Amino acid sequence: MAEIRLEGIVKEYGALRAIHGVDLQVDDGEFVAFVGPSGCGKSTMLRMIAGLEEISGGRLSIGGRVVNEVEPKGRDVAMVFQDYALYPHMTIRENIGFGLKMRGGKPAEIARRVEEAARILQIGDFLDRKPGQLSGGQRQRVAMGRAIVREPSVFLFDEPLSNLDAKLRVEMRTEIKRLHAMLGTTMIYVTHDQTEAMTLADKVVVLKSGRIVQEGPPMELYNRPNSRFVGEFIGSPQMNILSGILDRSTGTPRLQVGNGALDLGEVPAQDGTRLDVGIRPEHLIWAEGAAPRLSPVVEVYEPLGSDTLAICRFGGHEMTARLAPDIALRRDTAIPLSYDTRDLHYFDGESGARLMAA
Amino acid sequence: MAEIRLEGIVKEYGALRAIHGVDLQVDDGEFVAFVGPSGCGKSTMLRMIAGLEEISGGRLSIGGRVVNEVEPKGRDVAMVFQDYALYPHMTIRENIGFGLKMRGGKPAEIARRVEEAARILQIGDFLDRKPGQLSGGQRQRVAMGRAIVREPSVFLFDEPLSNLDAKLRVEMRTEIKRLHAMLGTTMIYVTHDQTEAMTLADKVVVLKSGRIVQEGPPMELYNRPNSRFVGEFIGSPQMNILSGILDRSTGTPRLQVGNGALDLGEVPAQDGTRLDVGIRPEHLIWAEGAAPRLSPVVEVYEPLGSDTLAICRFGGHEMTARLAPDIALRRDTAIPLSYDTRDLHYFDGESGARLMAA
Amino acid sequence: MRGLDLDYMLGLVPVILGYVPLTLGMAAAGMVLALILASLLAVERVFRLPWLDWAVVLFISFFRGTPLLVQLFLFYYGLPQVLSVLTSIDGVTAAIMGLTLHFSAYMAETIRAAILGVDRSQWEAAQSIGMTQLQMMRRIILPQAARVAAPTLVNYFIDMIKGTSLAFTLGVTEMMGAAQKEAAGSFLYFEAFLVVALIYWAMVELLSQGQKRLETYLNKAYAR
Amino acid sequence: MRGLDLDYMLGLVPVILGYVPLTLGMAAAGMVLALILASLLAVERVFRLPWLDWAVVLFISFFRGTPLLVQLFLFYYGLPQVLSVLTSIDGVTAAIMGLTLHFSAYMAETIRAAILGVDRSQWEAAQSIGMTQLQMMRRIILPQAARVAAPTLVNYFIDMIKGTSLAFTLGVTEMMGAAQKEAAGSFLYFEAFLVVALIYWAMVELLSQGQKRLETYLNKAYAR
Repeated sequence: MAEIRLEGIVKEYGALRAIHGVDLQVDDGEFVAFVGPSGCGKSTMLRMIAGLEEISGGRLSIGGRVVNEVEPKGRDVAMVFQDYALYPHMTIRENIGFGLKMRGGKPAEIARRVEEAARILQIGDFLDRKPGQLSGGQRQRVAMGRAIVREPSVFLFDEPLSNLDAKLRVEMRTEIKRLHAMLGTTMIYVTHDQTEAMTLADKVVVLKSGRIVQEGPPMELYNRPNSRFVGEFIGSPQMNILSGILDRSTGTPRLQVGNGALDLGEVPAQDGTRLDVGIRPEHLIWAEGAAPRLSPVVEVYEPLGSDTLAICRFGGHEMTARLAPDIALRRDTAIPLSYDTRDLHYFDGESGARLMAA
Repeated sequence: MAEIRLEGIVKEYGALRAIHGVDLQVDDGEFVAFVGPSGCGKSTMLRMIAGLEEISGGRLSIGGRVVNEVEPKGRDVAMVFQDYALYPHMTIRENIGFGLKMRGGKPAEIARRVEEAARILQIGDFLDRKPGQLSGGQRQRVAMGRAIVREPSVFLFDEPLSNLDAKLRVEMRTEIKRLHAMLGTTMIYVTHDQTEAMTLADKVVVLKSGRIVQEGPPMELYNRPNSRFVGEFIGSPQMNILSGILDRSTGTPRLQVGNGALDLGEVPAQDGTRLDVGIRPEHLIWAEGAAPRLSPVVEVYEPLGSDTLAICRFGGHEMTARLAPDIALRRDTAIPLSYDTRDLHYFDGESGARLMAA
Repeated sequence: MRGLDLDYMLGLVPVILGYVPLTLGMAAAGMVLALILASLLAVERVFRLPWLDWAVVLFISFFRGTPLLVQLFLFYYGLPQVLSVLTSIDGVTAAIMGLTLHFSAYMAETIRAAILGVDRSQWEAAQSIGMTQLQMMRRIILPQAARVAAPTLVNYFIDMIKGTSLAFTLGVTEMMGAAQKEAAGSFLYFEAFLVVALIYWAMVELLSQGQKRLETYLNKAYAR
Repeated sequence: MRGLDLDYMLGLVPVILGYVPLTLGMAAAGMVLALILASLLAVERVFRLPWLDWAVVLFISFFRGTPLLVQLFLFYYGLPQVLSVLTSIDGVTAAIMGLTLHFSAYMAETIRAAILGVDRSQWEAAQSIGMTQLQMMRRIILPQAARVAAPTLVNYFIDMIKGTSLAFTLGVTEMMGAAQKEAAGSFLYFEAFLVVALIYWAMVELLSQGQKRLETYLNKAYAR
């Protein structure tokens, strides 16, 4: 049993309030990612759960027990740090076993558990080396080994992959996901990278300025962002946003943007409302032959191999379309695009909140 | 006229040969990317073109003139460095104008050209600040400004984006592409990131151990890699490779892999040959209903929003399929996949070379 | 004016070398005592114990802020006038005391910086597996800080060896004192002091080489 | 044994303060000369001119490898015996000369490290826009190196001020010499040396504060 409950959690640094009363439930065995831009409070939240940062207000419970005042070691959590925090003067074996040794574990038992952790993480070959002799990816594995060996009921990850290069990051991401599948332990994972959050977590928690903006399964956030902020933050390439005025004069709702107009679906807003309309790059469809809904001009295009990104200009906005790689594009040429109005997202032009049908 | 020709270019450090006789033609106005893993010699090649590294053998010409022995300043090239190399004790304005000043330019003319470069790169607001006060992206713009202002006939970029975070990297990538479209100057761009190379360049040059492995337009490298190395290096997620034995006993060629078999197309190889067969993640198609060609077991899956990556196990190999986001996946469950045999790549099991029809 | 008397110099070498043990002895004693004192001062400066911190700060500031020569004179000629226990203090003891106090102030700052230089996440990792402050200091922080501080501390040891020459001003017959006495008879001051200089140079060079090796070794073993 | 004679101390302060200009003057002269010499040595060490490099290495090694006291005795008492031009050298000149040579060796290493610490790409960027070696040094490298080296150089200036106390051993009547003479009359050695110590302390504290501000300022202006 290691569910985690945050009730009205507040963090203050003197007069400055960094976390504004956060409520959150993390189920036993769940993998939750905290994601948001720098300064959103995601690391502070994790450090409060770890016990490395005092809680200024509210109630934190782990496994049903309120732990606001409990020392880090008493919380049965293990943390993996961004810079690994390996002890450079100890071998890998000593690094992994050190926590158990400090708790007075028997040498034979420690050795067994270190071997077991090393097996899971495939670091058995390095056990007698020092951290300085390992690569970044190997060090990250050791840092995870040090956490695993303690068999905690909660793992806390603080941007564990951000010091690795792009390729290794993708590999280790999959490793962590496998690890969770194998151990089934509750995990909280902090990252600024929405791709990591999406691919790893059962539940993604998007934070902004010390508040939860939205939480839910990755695809729910992707398909139904509750604000322009989440819409733009989640997904890569970023969601296109077109800002304009809702025009119902012709019967069907349209967005007046620049000197063009876009067909909209059923928008729960009145004529003349300022509107931000979002559409994801993959929902802009090549409409050769058919009547295109819009014809933006290609500024540059970027072949990725599996797809090609067309970065276009339309009504004073920049927009990106994800197109099939075999479409021939030319700079400064208009391209025919269409979309399904059900793929549009409508946000309030002032508050950025998603417009919901009444 | 600023085409660049490399003929049998060699670089030796004492007894060690780093570049093994490279031939390459860069046309006037072309954008060429050098890409490869670290240690492949891509930076050395760029530095030889810049004149910062001596050429041990062969002939380098820029604009029809052999420049092996010409000083850097005499080559009419401008280099943008990875760490920006801005002068911290000078303002941005001084940084950008310094090269012109050293060449004895008139103050009014320098001011005009600095303003022009600042306008192009949208850094006009920072001209009187010091580099220490700018963000990474802004510094990178200044570094480009310093190159632009000299109006060289060739730009050389040495991993200019590798110190930026993922989001900014994508933005600046587009900026550089726009810049090239605007100036039309010959550019050579070194990177270890295949996405940057693919999206930016007219021609991608893949290097390995001091030799050119393949060169060509991005999509040509993507669609027809001449070796397993290029196939795996170009494209993200990586191309899946299945190693096995070619079996022609049943009439249609098949690949024996683990205790399964895969249908192949026309392979220019004999029965019993060791074969590496490549297939890209997006060419593995969901085959619900139809007869699947293979049914690998899902180990983990990663929702990216626009697609979902299924990382599966098949015949002792790990393979990744890029699937539509609305397909429901479960761990440890077999999924029905198919493919078009025309999307398969055949590589020699020993040399890794692409097998070509005779 | 005149040439160098090389024969005289050669003859002087074994005489001066006979005083090397005294020089190294004073420096070693001072080093050991200063290391202990400096570690205590540094740990205090890290934890900043109330009511003690200001005294430590003052101590460090004073001994860094005044010349070693002045400190030695104060201890040897001055302090016995006001502290009766010190009445019969001899020059060697006073020199060792002075070197200890003077260099402990410098070394405390080095050790403190090395302790604070250990990544915060190392403290936190240790804390989260439930070590006490003292365990952390002993098992995690000090071993790492020691490696960072070691090259600088060896440098201070070299400075201390050079510093022992000031014991001469307290009337101690160490290398300089012996050379002075010899030269008083022969009147060959240049030769005598040159021999002293060359012997110091050789000692320091030897130690510097050792220090460079130590630094290379630590950098390699300790790459991150 | 006895209490402190505070009245005597207070009376002594203006007397000793009268010698502060001499102390600062010697240190300032030494600093200016040492800066010039050290810059030349450092630039040589960076470019490693053949036939000169070994001499510079030897010079730096000797003056770092022997005690300042020994160097001063060698110059003041020894060298005039073999170099006739120096026969009538006075203590102050010898002290300034000794301080200059001694500290230039240390400062050369600091400046050299600062020059080499400037990123290689800065050299290359300068080279690729066609500057000469000398232009590069003057316009790009030295301005940056100076900022890096400045705090350490100020530290050496502080050390130099403390080092002037050794001029006392050459018979120069500076602060220590004056205190010694005063105390010879009153026999209040402790009080006299304590006054000297406190005045040194005050000077050094003031400079240290200035140095800290300089460092903060440079760190801010120079963030990368």
